[in-house]
This record gives sequence, structure tokens and C-alpha cells, in this order.
Amino acid sequence: MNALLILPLAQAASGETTSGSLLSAQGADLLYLIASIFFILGIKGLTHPRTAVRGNAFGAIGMLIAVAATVAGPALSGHAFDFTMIAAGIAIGAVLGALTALKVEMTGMPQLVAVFNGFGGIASALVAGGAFLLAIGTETSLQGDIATAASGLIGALTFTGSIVAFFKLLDLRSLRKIPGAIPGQKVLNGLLLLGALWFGVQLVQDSSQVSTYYAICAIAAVLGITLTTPIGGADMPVVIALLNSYSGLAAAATGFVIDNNVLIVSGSLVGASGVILTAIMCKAMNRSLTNVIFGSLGPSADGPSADDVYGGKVKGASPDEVAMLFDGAQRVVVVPGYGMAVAQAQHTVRDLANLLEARDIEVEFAIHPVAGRMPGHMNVLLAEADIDYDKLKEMDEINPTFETVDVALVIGANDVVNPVARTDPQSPIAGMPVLDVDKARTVVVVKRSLSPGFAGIPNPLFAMDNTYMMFGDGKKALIELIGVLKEE
Amino acid sequence: MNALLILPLAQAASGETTSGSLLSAQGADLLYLIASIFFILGIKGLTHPRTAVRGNAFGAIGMLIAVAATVAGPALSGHAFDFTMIAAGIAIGAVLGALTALKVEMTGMPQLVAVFNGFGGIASALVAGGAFLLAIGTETSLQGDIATAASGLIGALTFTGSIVAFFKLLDLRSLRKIPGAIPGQKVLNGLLLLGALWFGVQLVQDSSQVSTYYAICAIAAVLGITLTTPIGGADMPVVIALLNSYSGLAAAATGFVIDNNVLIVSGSLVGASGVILTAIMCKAMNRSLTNVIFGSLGPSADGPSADDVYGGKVKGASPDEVAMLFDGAQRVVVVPGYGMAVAQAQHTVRDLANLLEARDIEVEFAIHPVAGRMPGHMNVLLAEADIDYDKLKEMDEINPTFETVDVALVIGANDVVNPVARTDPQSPIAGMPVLDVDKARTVVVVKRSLSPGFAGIPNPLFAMDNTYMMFGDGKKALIELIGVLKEE
Amino acid sequence: MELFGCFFVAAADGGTSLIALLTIFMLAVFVGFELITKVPPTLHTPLMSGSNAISGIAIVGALLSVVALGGEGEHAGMARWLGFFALVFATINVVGGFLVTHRMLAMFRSKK
Amino acid sequence: MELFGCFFVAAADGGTSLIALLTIFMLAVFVGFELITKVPPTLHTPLMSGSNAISGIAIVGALLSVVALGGEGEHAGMARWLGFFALVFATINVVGGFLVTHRMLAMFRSKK
Ligand SMILES: NC(=O)c1ccc[n+]([C@@H]2O[C@H](COP(=O)([O-])OP(=O)(O)OC[C@H]3O[C@@H](n4cnc5c(N)ncnc54)[C@H](OP(=O)(O)O)[C@@H]3O)[C@@H](O)[C@H]2O)c1
Ligand SMILES: NC(=O)c1ccc[n+]([C@@H]2O[C@H](COP(=O)([O-])OP(=O)(O)OC[C@H]3O[C@@H](n4cnc5c(N)ncnc54)[C@H](OP(=O)(O)O)[C@@H]3O)[C@@H](O)[C@H]2O)c1
Repeated sequence: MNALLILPLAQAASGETTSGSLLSAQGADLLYLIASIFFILGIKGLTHPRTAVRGNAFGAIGMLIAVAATVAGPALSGHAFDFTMIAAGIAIGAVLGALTALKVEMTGMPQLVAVFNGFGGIASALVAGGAFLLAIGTETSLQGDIATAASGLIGALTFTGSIVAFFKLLDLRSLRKIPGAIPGQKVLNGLLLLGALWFGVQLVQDSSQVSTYYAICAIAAVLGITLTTPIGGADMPVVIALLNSYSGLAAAATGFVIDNNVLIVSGSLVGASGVILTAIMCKAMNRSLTNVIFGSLGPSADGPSADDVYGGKVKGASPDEVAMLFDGAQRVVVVPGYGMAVAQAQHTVRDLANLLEARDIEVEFAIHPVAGRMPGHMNVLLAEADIDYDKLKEMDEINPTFETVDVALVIGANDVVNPVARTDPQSPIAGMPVLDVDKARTVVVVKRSLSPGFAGIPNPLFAMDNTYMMFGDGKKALIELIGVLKEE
Repeated sequence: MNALLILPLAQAASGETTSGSLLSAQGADLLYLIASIFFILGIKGLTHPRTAVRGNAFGAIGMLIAVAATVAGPALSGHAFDFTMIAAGIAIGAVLGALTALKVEMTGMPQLVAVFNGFGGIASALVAGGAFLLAIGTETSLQGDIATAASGLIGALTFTGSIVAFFKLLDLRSLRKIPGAIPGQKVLNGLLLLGALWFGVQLVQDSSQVSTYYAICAIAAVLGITLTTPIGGADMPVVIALLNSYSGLAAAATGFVIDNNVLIVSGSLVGASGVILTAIMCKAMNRSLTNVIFGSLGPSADGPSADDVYGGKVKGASPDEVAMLFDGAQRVVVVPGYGMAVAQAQHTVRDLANLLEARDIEVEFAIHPVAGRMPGHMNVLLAEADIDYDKLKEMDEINPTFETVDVALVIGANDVVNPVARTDPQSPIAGMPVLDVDKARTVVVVKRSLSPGFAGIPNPLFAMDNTYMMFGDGKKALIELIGVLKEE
Repeated sequence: MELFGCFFVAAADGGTSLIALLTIFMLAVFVGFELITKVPPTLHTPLMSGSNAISGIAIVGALLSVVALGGEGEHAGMARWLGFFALVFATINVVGGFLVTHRMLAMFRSKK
Repeated sequence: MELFGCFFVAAADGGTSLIALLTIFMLAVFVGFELITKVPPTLHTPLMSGSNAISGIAIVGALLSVVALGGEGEHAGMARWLGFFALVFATINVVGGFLVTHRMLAMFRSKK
């Protein structure tokens, strides 16, 4: 279908002006162009922490301009429509969005991003669907038909996929065992995709049937579920980044449907962003995207068992003992991991760092690119706790210096400090770049047990001579440690 | 005028296909899109020496695609035209271009770029003019009229400006004294610009007069001359980069005239490139663009005279004496400057470096961003002499290490090693970042006399205790030095 | 409608306008790639939520769809509800996305 | 034709097509800026001559103008010559520019 042929939508794109609108169609288009510039400047702002707040504001301004151009433009004026419904839609959305954004814990960011992603995707699919419905009975263009089918497919898939990701992230541990690939999973997915594409072809050949569009969306929605369900909960961040990219592509496709440049520009920006983040995460985990989506990463049966690795070699240490390790230390590096996020220990970590610094100890934070469950997850948590970002060191920067570290304090990190990645080419994380914590003079690991991290493999670091395990919940253990240090 | 209304040109842009053309209008447009992608990938290739050759090839392929799309597209087919004339035009251009490109000495690059720039500019202006002529008598659009006027103005100005720059670069020394700003120069330039703009307005108001377009071009051509003539010959590189940017803008404007995306995309790329190079050069010279274009940078009367600076303090050294300085040296840094280019000494420098390296001396090259007369000028010359680009160090990298340099060998450089830039806030080059050659243990300067460099000021480096002047033409002096070193 | 060689057919249907849209798409993808490879890892989470908010641009399409609220056709009723839900979802995405990104970014600061 | 507020008038005349062209222009400028700031100083001279060659894209316009060679109008004769010279100049720029850039770049190589 070609939205250009629907009268009201068309006026936004063609040359006609409806008397009564504040802006001519060209005026509105010019504002859309300005909005695109703001979006680009917004992303540009995010390339540096100093300009990032302003960049985000630019993005918001761009959105405001685009909305204003639409409202004041010719498309909305001169038509009888239920203004209450628009106002209600915006009000409901704004309140829900604002509440969620203000209430969410920083540890809940992955879930939030997942669910917002899904909303972006479904909105695009719904818009394309609306335009499709309105165009029924008119002649349509191949361009519009293809874009409509693409928008429905990608949008619906993004929606259900994101919702699954959301639930998987909500409670990682309990859901982790459940799904697993059902037999013939890949065949099923393939069939679903073929089905959706088949209906897409139908839509292009005959764009007068509403049911075709619904069928595409329904199949894509099922596909979104079957694709994401078997993926390990901890792989969800990669999936989310990919879905982020899809939500952008859906918006761009909708731009082709309604012939609107600003949708195309911003959709492409988001699409590129998601693709790059996905690639970064896969690289940091040394896995291919296909492996993340179709491979299963379970505890490998043939690797060394936990007993082999730990048997009799693990030394526990009480907070008092750990406190003594800091006597005379000059350089301490804190390695935060997913467990710190779970324990919400970031503020306690900050207090500890301040205490150590008050003793003239140099404290730095070593941030692994996939520590936690989102790219940059640790940075956000530590920033929340008001820790100067100059103290956060990236892996490549800090790795060569671990030999001069007196105490490496590992808080709830596991896989990202597992030396097996370097030493055992058979291990499931072989080749994944890790923080070389084992080279520090002493290592203190704070976690609740010897249970494995996301990759499900034992970690020989815990059994090293110079490693001390301080068992306990991240936050509680650190509070005790702080208590001891203060008493001294 | 609006080229869309000219029948033949229009077919390239509208939906009609002329029977007999190989490609539909849409096919041609698609090829133009692909050509644009090649241009972007071409520039992207230039971001690393390893991919640069491929990048340039991509650019050439893009151009080939664009030309093929035009020739095979509907615009050229089905019309009676003199094919011989096209073939002749292309043949003449290709032969002249290829000969120039293959014959030019690497030291002549600035001149070559200048003259090619001018050709690009005039070609754009001529195309816009041709389209304008053909549209006379038809109704024209404001967009097309504005773009035509812009293309004529920028194109003609770029042409004459580049030609002046070319001649100034051909023989710097002899032309340098001649021009100087004539009285009332700025007023004249302002009047010319106003005149050109006035005719531009005329053209927009009444696009049926050929003479209006000629008037714009003629005035702009004069303006190109009066603007560039007073600018010092050594400032020409900045002017060339700016004109480079203009030639891109002219192409983009022509793209608006004939409604062609590939012209707009590639024109904008070139425009951006020129602007950035201009900014980089201005920054490296610590001058503003206005100062380059309108200011005059002569020997400042109030600065210390050459006698004050040099009187009795300059030590000459023979090749034999200089050769001895290399005995026991461990680290030598070569600082090439404009004089090396004039003397065409790059191959001799390479021989010298090889000789020193054979003696286990570490040899590096310190490249100042505006050494020579073009950004990257020294890099090209040294690369021509087959010197590994890993040995070329940028200013910021090498400056902190000059204290550990045994011999700094300055070959035909002057301003870029003048410590006055750091020490004397009154000096015309105050604040320009320079290579801290004066911190090396010994300094050897190869030049013909004590005469100043481009900035026209004396250089206290030459009078320092640990500086030895080896007077003579760069190439000859080095050959003698090599002779002595080989005898030893 | 012929499907084979559909891309060219599509080009033929949409005219230059489609090529212009594709050119815009291509250029925007390049801009996106170049910019986003420059975003430091520290800012990857805010980038994700911020770009997320930008993908809520579908709000513009949702607003345009509401003109259907006054429409008469057979499917206008359904289109109205699709538009309404699109509006709600897109607004959540936009408002929530920019706000939460702001909250996160406001936490980043150098004490230097 | 009114000149004041000419930008808006221009938009009104050219229709969406002009905005699309402006969008393309804007995006291409961004791509250019982002890419070119990444070019190392070593390659600035080849960048200058290479981008120079790209600005010879006016060759496309020159080729399109030659259709005037068969034209009949009052000014066709003049337009023909303008097109011819545009073709010569643009071809010199293109052929010479890419060749000389290639010559320069071929010299850059790491011996590692
Ligand atoms: N960041 C990303 O973008 C991303 C994306 C996809 C996948 N991943 C994967 O996620 C993993 C991240 O590595 P990681 O080292 O950060 O985490 P990890 O390997 O998943 O290990 C987390 C550890 O934290 C401990 N823990 C859990 N709750 C705790 C609490 N309340 N207090 C203290 N400790 C607690 C757990 O041990 P206990 O149960 O014994 O306490 C667990 O061993 C990598 O394998 C990476 O590939 C990351
Ligand atoms: N690279 C750019 O992009 C660019 C652009 C614009 C302006 N500039 C300006 O150009 C200057 C470049 O500095 P620079 O240090 O390279 O050069 P310079 O300051 O111009 O000095 C060049 C020196 O080379 C000597 N020389 C000339 N011919 C020679 C020969 N045959 N053999 C040996 N020596 C010879 C000259 O002294 P004798 O006559 O005594 O031999 C002269 O002092 C800076 O002031 C910069 O601002 C550069």
C-alpha cells in the first residue's frame, strides 16, 4: 500500500496545505530535518561523558520538534478526529513512562531497556498496520507494501522477543533451568520465518486483505517467543542489543511506509547502534552471534569438575583477616561483577573505597566489557554510587599493571576473572579476554558460595595460593569489612 | 531555473524511460546511490595507510559507476548529439590528466592540487551554466535558481583563486615580494562580493537573461584573484584547502541544480574534507582563518633583529665535524622541513638514515603538522623515498622525548623548530606548537644561509651553544656528509 | 504484481523518491556507525536506553494515524485503536527512555 | 518572485524533493566530518588530492549537458561549448586526481 494515496497522511508528504494548519507541509518537513539533526547531535554527545547529558537532551529536543511538526503540520488539521483520544494516549504513555523511568533501580536497567525496546517495536508495527488498514481499497505501491510487511514482521518479533527477555532478566536463576531448546527448535523457527515471509509475499501481491497483515504479525510474534526462549538468561543482553537494533529497523521501515525522513534517519541510527553493541558484546565474550542465538552454553561435561578444581585448596577468610591484608597495601584494584549488581553493593563499595583512600591507598576499578549483564552495566552502577569515572579503568588499560597490585578485590565477579579463558583452549570461555586478576599479589573474592557464574564452569582463581574467599552476600560482607577497618 | 523542466535532463530524474537506453531512470539512480557508497568507503579507506590504496580505488570505481550510469541511462539516449565531441572531451581530459599525474614531482603536489581544484570548480560552474542556458524560456524554480547562482559564484571564484595559488606556489621566492594588498583591498573585495550577490538576486528574480549568469561568474572570477593575490605565498596551502572545500560545495550546488544525489553526496564529502584540513592547518599555525586570509604576516618590525639574535653566536660546522657528532650517538631524530622539499633531498635523507642505522643508531623522523607547504607534505616525500611510516613520529608523540636525543638533524626546517613560539608572546608565531628540538643534546641544522623561513623571523635555535650549522643546499650537504661517514 | 527482481520493480514504482529515501537510509546508517563506534564503553548502557528512546520516533507515525479517528472506511475503527495503542506504547518509550537516560547520565561526573 | 523568506519559498517551490535533497546534504556533511577527522596527518596530502578527484563528479553533470549538443534552442550552441569544456576540465580532475593519489599512496608502506 502507498500511504501517499491516503488523503490525510498524504498531505504531510505532498505539496498541499490544508487551510487551518499552523505549518505548511514543507514547513513540517523542514522541522523534521531539524529534528534529525538534533538526533545526530544527540548521539554525538554520547561519545563523551562530559557532553552526554547534553546529548540526551538534544535527542529529547529533537523528539519534541518532530512531535510539534506533526501536530502543527497539515496532516492533523482540518480533519474531524477525537482529540480526547490523542490526549489520553499521550497522557497514559507519558505517566507510565515517567513513573517507570523514575522508579526503576539502576540494577534493573537491563529489564527496562528490554521492555522499552519491545514497546518501540510494537508501536512501529501498529503504525504500519494502521496505515495499511486505511489504504485498503486504494492502489498501493510495491515500496509501501514491502515496507509494511517488514515493519509488521520486525516490530512484532521485537515486541514478543523483548517481553521474553524481560521476564528472563527479572529472575535469572529460577528461569534459567526451565526452557532449553525443545526438539526440532531450529526447524520450527525456520518454518515460522518462512510462514511470515510467505504472508509477506501475499501482502505484496494483494494488499486488500487485512488478515494478511495480522497473519504476518501473529507469526512474527510467535517467532519472537520461540527464538528467545531457548537462549540462556545471561545471554539476554546480547539479545536485547539485537532487538534494540530491530526496533530501529522497524521504525525505519515505517518511515518508508509513511514516506517520512525523520523516521528513516532515527531508525537507522538506532539500528546501527544496536548492531555495534551486539558486535562489541560478542567480541568481549569471544562468541559468534550465531553461537549466542542458536548455540547452547551449558556446563561442559568434559571440563574439569568443581571438585577437581577446588578440592581442599580453597581458603576462606573472615573480614578480620581480609582487613589485615590492606595493612601496608599501596594499590588496590576493585573488580566488580554481576554479583555486585545482585547484591546492590555499589554504595558499600564506594564507602570501602573512600575508607581505603583515606589511608593513602590508591584505589582503582577494573571494568570488564561484559561484567554484569549489560555493556557498561558496572559503569552505571558505580556512577550511581558517585564514583569518579576517571577511576574506572578499562581492561586493556589495567591488565598490564596487575603485577603491581597489592590486593585485587573481586566483588561478585566470576567469569570475567577466570584464568581458564587464557589457559585452557577446551573451555567454553576459551579466548574470551579476561582481567588478569591472578597476577596480583593477593586476591580477595567476595561471593556467596563456590557456585559458578554465567558460563557454568569452575574458576581455578578461587583455589590459588594467594586467593582468599570471603563468603557472603556482597553487600553484607563488605559492610562487615568496613566495620573492622573502621575499628582499627 | 529548474532542470527538471528541461526535457532531456529531466528524464534522468523523472520516471520516464526513453526506449533505447540500457538503464531506466531508476536503474541509473540506483547506480548513483551505489557510486555514493563507493565514495564514502573510499574516504573511509583513507583513514588508515594500510587501506588507503584500496580506498582511492573505491573512489575511482565510484566515479566509473557514476559515469557508466550517466552514459547508459536514459538522458543520453534517443537524442541526436555529436558523439565525437564527447569522446574528444573525455580523451583530451584523460590524456592531460594522466600525463600531469604521472609526470609531476612529489615536491610539486601543492601546485597540482591547486590546479586540479580549480578545474573541479570551473567544471561545476560550466555545468550549471549549461543547464541555465538550456532552461531559458522555461519556467524555473527558486531552488534551481539559487543553486545555479551559487554554483557559478563558487565555481568561478575557486577557478581563478586556484590558478593564482598555483602560480604563487610555482615560484615562491620571486613572487613573494610582488603583490601585497593594494590600498582599499578589503573594500574592493566587499564590493565585488556584493556585486556578485546582487546579480545572483537578479538571476533569481528573472532567470531569462543569460548575461546575468555571465556577470556572476565574471565578478566571482575577479574576486577569486583579488582575494588570493595579497595572501602570502606560503599561506597558499590553507587557501588551497579552503578552495578544495569550495570545489566540493560547487559540485553539491550543481547537484541541487540538476537534482542529482551523487553530486550532492560527493560534493558534501569534499566540502567537509576541505573545511577540516583548513582548520587543522590554522590550528597548527596558531592563526585564525580570518588572519590567514586578511591579515598580513610580514617580518615584524618590533621583534629582535637577525643581528641581535645571531651576532657572533652562530657556529658553522663542516661535514667532517658533523660526522664526528654521530660517533657514539644512540638516538638521532631527523626533522625535515620545507627546505628538504626544495632541495629534493628525501632520497639522500633515506640513504643517510640507512647508514646511521647500520651503525646501530636509532633513527626517527619528527613530523610537524605544517612542515613543508601542505598538510602531510613531509610524509609523502619520505614515503616516496621508501621510508617506513612507522618511523615517522607526530609532534605530540616525539616532543616529550627530545631530552634523550643525541643528535637532532634539522634539514631545511626553520619555523617549525623555532623556540621563540614558546618563549616570546610578542612573536608572530607565538603559541604555534613547535618541535622542541632545542632540548636535544646537540642540534645540527642544514640550510643554505641564515635567511628566515616562511614567518620571516630569526631563529635563536641557530645561535644556541649546542647547535651546529651545516650551511649548503640540503641535498649537496647531505651527500658530502654521507661521503665522510662512509670513509670512516 | 511481479515479484521477481522486485527491487528494481520497487524502484520503478516509487520513482526517484524511493531512491532518495534509500540514499537517506544509507547515509544515516553510515553516520550511525561512525558515531557509535566512538562511544566509550562507560556510556554503553545510556547509549542503549537513549537510542531506544529515539526509536520511539514511531510516535510521529502514531500521531499521523490518529487522523483515522475521524475516518469513515470499513477499517477505520480498527485503525483508530491501532493508532491509539501505538501512541501509548511510543510515548512510554520516548518519555521513559529519555528520562531514565538522563537519570543515569546525571550520575556520571568527574570530580576533577 | 518574492525574495524575503526565500528559504521557505524555496521549500514551497521545490516540494518535498528539496527537503530530501537537503537531508541528503546534511547527512553527507556529517559522514564527511566524522570520517575525515579520523584521517591521520600522514595521509592529509593524499586526502586532499583524492577528495579533489571526487569533486570531479561534475563530470556527470557535464555528460548530461552534452545532450545539448543536439539541442535547437537559441542558446544551444553556447551550452554545447560550456558542456564540452566542463567535460574536459572534469575529466582532467578525475583521471589526474585518482592517478596521482594512487601514485602517492603506493609509496606508503610499512616494511614490518
Ligand atoms: N555485561 C554484558 O553485556 C553481558 C552480556 C551477556 C553475557 N554476559 C556474561 O555475564 C558474565 C558476567 O561475568 P561476571 O563475572 O560479571 O558475573 P558471573 O560470571 O555471572 O558471576 C557472578 C557471580 O556473582 C556471584 N553473586 C551472585 N549474587 C551475589 C551476591 N548477592 N553477593 C555476592 N556475590 C553474588 C555469583 O556467585 P555466588 O552465587 O556464589 O554468590 C556468581 O558467581 C560473563 O560470563 C559474560 O559473558 C555479560
Ligand atoms: N605545511 C603546511 O600545510 C603549511 C601551510 C601553510 C603555511 N605553512 C608554513 O610553512 C612553514 C613551514 O615551516 P618549515 O620549518 O618547514 O619551513 P620554513 O620555516 O619555511 O623554512 C624553510 C627553510 O628551508 C631552507 N631552505 C630553502 N631551500 C633550501 C635548500 N635547497 N636546502 C636547504 N635548505 C633550504 C630555508 O633557509 P635558507 O634559505 O637559508 O636555505 C628556510 O629557512 C611554517 O611557518 C608554516 O606555518 C605550512
